Amino acid sequence: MQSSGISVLLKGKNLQRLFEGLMITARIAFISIIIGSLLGIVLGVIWTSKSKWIRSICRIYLELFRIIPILVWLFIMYFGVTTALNIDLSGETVSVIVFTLWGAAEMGDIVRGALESLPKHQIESGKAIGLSFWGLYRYILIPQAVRRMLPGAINLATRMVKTTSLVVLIGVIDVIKVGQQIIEYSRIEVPTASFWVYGFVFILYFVICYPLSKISRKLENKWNG
Amino acid sequence: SSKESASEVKGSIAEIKERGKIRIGVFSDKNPFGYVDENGVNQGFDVYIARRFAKDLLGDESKVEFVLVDAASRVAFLESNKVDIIMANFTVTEERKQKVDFANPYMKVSLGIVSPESAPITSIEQLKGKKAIVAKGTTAETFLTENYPEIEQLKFEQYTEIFEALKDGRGDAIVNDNTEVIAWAKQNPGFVVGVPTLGGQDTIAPAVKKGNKELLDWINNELAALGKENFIHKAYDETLADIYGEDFKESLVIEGGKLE
Amino acid sequence: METKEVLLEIKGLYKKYDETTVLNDINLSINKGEVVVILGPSGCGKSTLLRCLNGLEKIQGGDIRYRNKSLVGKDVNWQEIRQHIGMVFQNYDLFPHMTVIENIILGPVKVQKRDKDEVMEQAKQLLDRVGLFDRKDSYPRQLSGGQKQRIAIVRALCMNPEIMLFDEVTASLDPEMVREVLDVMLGLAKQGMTMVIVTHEMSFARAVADKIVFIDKGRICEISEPDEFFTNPKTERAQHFLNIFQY
Amino acid sequence: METKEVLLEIKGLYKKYDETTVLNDINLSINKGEVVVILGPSGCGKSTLLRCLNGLEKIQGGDIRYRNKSLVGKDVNWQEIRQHIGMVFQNYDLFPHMTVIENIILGPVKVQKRDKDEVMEQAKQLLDRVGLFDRKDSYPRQLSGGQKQRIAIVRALCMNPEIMLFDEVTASLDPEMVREVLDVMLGLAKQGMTMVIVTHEMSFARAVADKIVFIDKGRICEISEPDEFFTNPKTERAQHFLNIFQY
Amino acid sequence: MNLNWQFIIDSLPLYREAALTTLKLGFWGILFSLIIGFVCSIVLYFKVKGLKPIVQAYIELSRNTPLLIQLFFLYFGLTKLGVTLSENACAIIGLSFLGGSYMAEALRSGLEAVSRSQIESGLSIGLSRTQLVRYVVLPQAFSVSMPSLGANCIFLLKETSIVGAIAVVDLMNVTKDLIGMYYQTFEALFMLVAVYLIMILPLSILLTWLERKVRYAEFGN
Ligand SMILES: Nc1ncnc2c1ncn2[C@@H]1O[C@H](COP(=O)(O)OP(=O)(O)OP(=O)(O)O)[C@@H](O)[C@H]1O
Ligand SMILES: Nc1ncnc2c1ncn2[C@@H]1O[C@H](COP(=O)(O)OP(=O)(O)OP(=O)(O)O)[C@@H](O)[C@H]1O
Ligand SMILES: [Mg+2]
Ligand SMILES: [Mg+2]
Repeated sequence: MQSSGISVLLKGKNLQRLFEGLMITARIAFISIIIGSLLGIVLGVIWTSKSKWIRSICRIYLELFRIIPILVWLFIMYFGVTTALNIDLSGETVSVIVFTLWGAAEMGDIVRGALESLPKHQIESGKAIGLSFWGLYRYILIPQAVRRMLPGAINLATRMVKTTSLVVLIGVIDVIKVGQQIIEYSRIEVPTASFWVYGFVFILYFVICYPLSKISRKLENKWNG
Repeated sequence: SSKESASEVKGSIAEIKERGKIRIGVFSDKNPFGYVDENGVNQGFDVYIARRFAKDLLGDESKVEFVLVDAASRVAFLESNKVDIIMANFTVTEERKQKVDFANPYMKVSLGIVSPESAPITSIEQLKGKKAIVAKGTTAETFLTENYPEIEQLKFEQYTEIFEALKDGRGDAIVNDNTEVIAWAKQNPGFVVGVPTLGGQDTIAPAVKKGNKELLDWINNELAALGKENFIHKAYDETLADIYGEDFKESLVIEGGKLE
Repeated sequence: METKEVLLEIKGLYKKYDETTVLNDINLSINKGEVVVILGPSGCGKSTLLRCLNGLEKIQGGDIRYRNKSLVGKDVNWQEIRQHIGMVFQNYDLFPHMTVIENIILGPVKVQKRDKDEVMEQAKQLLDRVGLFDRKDSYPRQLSGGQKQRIAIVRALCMNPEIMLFDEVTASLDPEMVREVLDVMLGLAKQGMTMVIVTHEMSFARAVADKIVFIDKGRICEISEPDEFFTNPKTERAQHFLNIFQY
Repeated sequence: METKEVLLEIKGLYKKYDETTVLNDINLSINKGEVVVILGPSGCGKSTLLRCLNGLEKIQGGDIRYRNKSLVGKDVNWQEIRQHIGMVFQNYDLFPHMTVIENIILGPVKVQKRDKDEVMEQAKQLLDRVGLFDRKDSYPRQLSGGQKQRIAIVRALCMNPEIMLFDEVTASLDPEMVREVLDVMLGLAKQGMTMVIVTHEMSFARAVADKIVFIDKGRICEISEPDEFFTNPKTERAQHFLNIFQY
Repeated sequence: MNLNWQFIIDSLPLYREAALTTLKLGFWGILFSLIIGFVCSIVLYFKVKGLKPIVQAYIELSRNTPLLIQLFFLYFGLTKLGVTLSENACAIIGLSFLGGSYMAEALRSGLEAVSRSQIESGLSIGLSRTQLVRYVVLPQAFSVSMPSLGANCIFLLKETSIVGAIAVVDLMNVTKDLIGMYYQTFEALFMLVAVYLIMILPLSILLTWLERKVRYAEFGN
């Protein structure tokens, strides 16, 4: 009578839809992680400035994203800013923008920490072979900072992947929402659907995030070894 | 220059026609009112009516873009011009009227209370000091908050979750649309609908952005026209009858946009 | 054939950190091919002096002239100057994320824009000379301290500098490693490299120096021939300093 | 009046890491009041030997006897033994989160359960002796390297050990700091403390040692009086080793 | 923008309640996270046989899966197995399950930063294993971990916003609710941000102060 829960996953296009939801999740997360990291590196470099002003501005930027929940940012950006500026951006684009800005803030802090933890004499010996300011960052400081910031960056990346579930509020259907749609649709025929669907989504997240932490551990060992 | 003025008023009929698509905000996880089926297609009572709107306005029922909304973002979607109409099981309330313009209603809701047979709740008064389980963004939530603030509410996002919660004994009863609780009680022995109707006069209606009188009038005319062909009844037969049966048709449907 | 060609000249140099004067009226000239060893108690300003010569510290007074061109003021192109004045530090400062050979060719290729193949050739020759040719693809962490310092020297040499500055390059090494690094420096001295060396290795100083400069509390107390300095220092302070090494 | 009372005796000690033998058939006895200096090239096993004496490394053969009690086997109470055998390391290993005085009294109070006031009294006396009484409430980061090492020595002394082991305690210090630390050790020697010292300071070794032990490649090559060792080493290896320090 | 101040004043009691809930959950979640993290990091650091793989698996699972689903399993799933926990209990367990792994990683890197020579000099003055951990290793590890522990605390406090999914009336839940019922969207969001600010800013300042306080680990040289 009641079909077994697991069959829900295979019914119709359900499986395909879940993967599409996952793709959206992954796309938002990865684009934001990549652009956010690049911006974060720039921000981190600027942040190491000695100027109190620049440091405070960077700090405030970070705290804005630390204190104001991402959900609020999504809301403000999607419903407030785009309307005020009279531009038409899709929910996904807005999500990418918000996540990128958030990623850049946190990444900037990580990069700053990594740069400041580099021994001062690395800078001096770079200077001593005549490297310019940019050369110093390009060849000496950033490559070393990247190694140091890896654990923090991966931590951030997995957090970003997991936080994408908020985008549903601005109409973007991520993998969890697809799961809920399936559960609700089948709630009468298959009351146990939630267990299987959530179980499957749980695994999907793990499949995305686990390789990230695995790679980071590998690289860490390689670079420290 | 007529083109310019057309697109200036966002959500005006001219602009919708120029766009060739009407954007309607619906739920994607409230079976049977607005949900997505196993093939990823929007379905449900609200959706069925929305398709007809598209057909009558733009000549083709595929010329609708369903925007999947969340209870908390329904008004924001309208206010920021991201949808033209909200048809997401939107209960008409005084507070909401200040934010959006409601068209005439197409559905009545009555609330019902379902509880375990072992500890049946037979009147709303009995719930005082107890825990009522409700779904967020539904009429029941608004009703209880307004009228019975002393009843503690346990609020979940999804219908599945409220039923799970009642089964797990996390609350004393579910307050929800009576159609919903009656249908569920039928399939789940051990639970009874102690209060089959409650509240009563709440209605569900399409909403447009405040001030969009043109579209509002169009919807009202459309609902009146549909009333002539008993279209809402047809919508009931197509989308709700399977779950709720024939019994509720008259207590649910509003035809022609007018309460009898 | 060359008579005294002055490469680097320091005139009335004056340096302070905040309120404390660290170098006070330093006058010194370094001739081409000369090896100058700077001695003095800890904190007397030796490192600071070298750092001033390489533009790592701003000075508050006096003048430094390289080939009779002043190195003081805003418009000095230190990037250019540093290609002629190489420096090696105490803490083997190789770049840990690059192999030995990458460390060495970075400056010549990226700063001096020289041809990579030609630089590689030179780097290999230099590595060979310090006995580390086979370690060219190692990473710094795979090397001993002495090896790292020899590479650091090669890295500076590969820029073809006219002067080399060494700041206690053996201070954190074991005796044998100290020896291998100092041997490289002795070799350079023999080839006529102009060098300014800060060291605490007294017998090495004596062996390598053409001129000993003794600094105490930011001032030059004494400039002498090595033999004279070690056997018969002119000032009491120098005498006192040398006593530290006697048990 | 005391004649040779043997405190520590090492018999046929044998130690390897994985497959490589690091110490091979070491035989040595250390008498009460004796200062033994261990010399040898880098990597020969000097540190390992000291670490074995303090139970920081397991040994694979032979015996170590302290006051004729074996220190080999499972049932040795190293916590107890280490109270009698103090050790000071190369990298000023004070605990950075404790003040100087807290560093010093930690062992006596927590391990030896001695009365805190009495320990404080002793600690202050010891601090005074090394000239650091006024730094007793400083944190390690506020001290120079030489000061830190002197505190580390005080920390070990405050446990009232019978033997002190020193592993290159001056290796990362500036000459003057080397001097201040070595002076403390010379003082201890004069008071008759039994010490085993690993050092690269040759003239200090010569001045302080009662006995020089020269190790090469994990074996003892030579045990001599200091004067004899430095002027006329018996083995060629020792000769070769001493040459490193000659320019 | 014109805010409806009357609405804000009316909803103040709701926000006060919710803030207390969030703080309560945050407090217990952080506390248990620290305990779990502490135990796990010790297991990892000392490579305790048998337990290490379990701890590693736990860390990977907890870090790489969303809290939302973890909560559903705790709340709806466990009941099927006969264990019914209250909303708050589930929320606290969920937060601790998530936070434990983050804290463990932070503490582990702190432990690993304590140098071998520190341990040996502890041993050489005769400290026992437990004394060594108590007096030498932990204080230093803690000092190194402090910045990331602090960041985790703030992260966990904010993660409480997810527990609305299992009907806990926290700040985010109240906000979404008010929006859904009255559509005073910006007022509700404004309150949310204001309350978070009031909670997180002092916490952030406290953590910065603590961080500075325990920064003796700028190892001497
Ligand atoms: N960045 C700085 N800020 C303030 N004072 C400094 C700074 N760098 C060095 N000093 C001070 O300047 C003086 C000279 O330092 P310098 O490093 O040149 O001494 P040194 O002769 O090289 O000593 P050592 O033999 O220990 O290397 C010292 O008293 C030192 O404390
Ligand atoms: N933990 C270890 N694992 C493997 N090999 C080791 C280890 N520690 C030391 N060794 C090896 O044991 C040998 C002796 O080391 P030890 O540190 O005792 O030398 P040393 O005489 O103290 O040298 P130095 O003068 O450089 O301090 C060296 O070859 C070293 O590589
Ligand atoms: Mg110096
Ligand atoms: Mg050693």
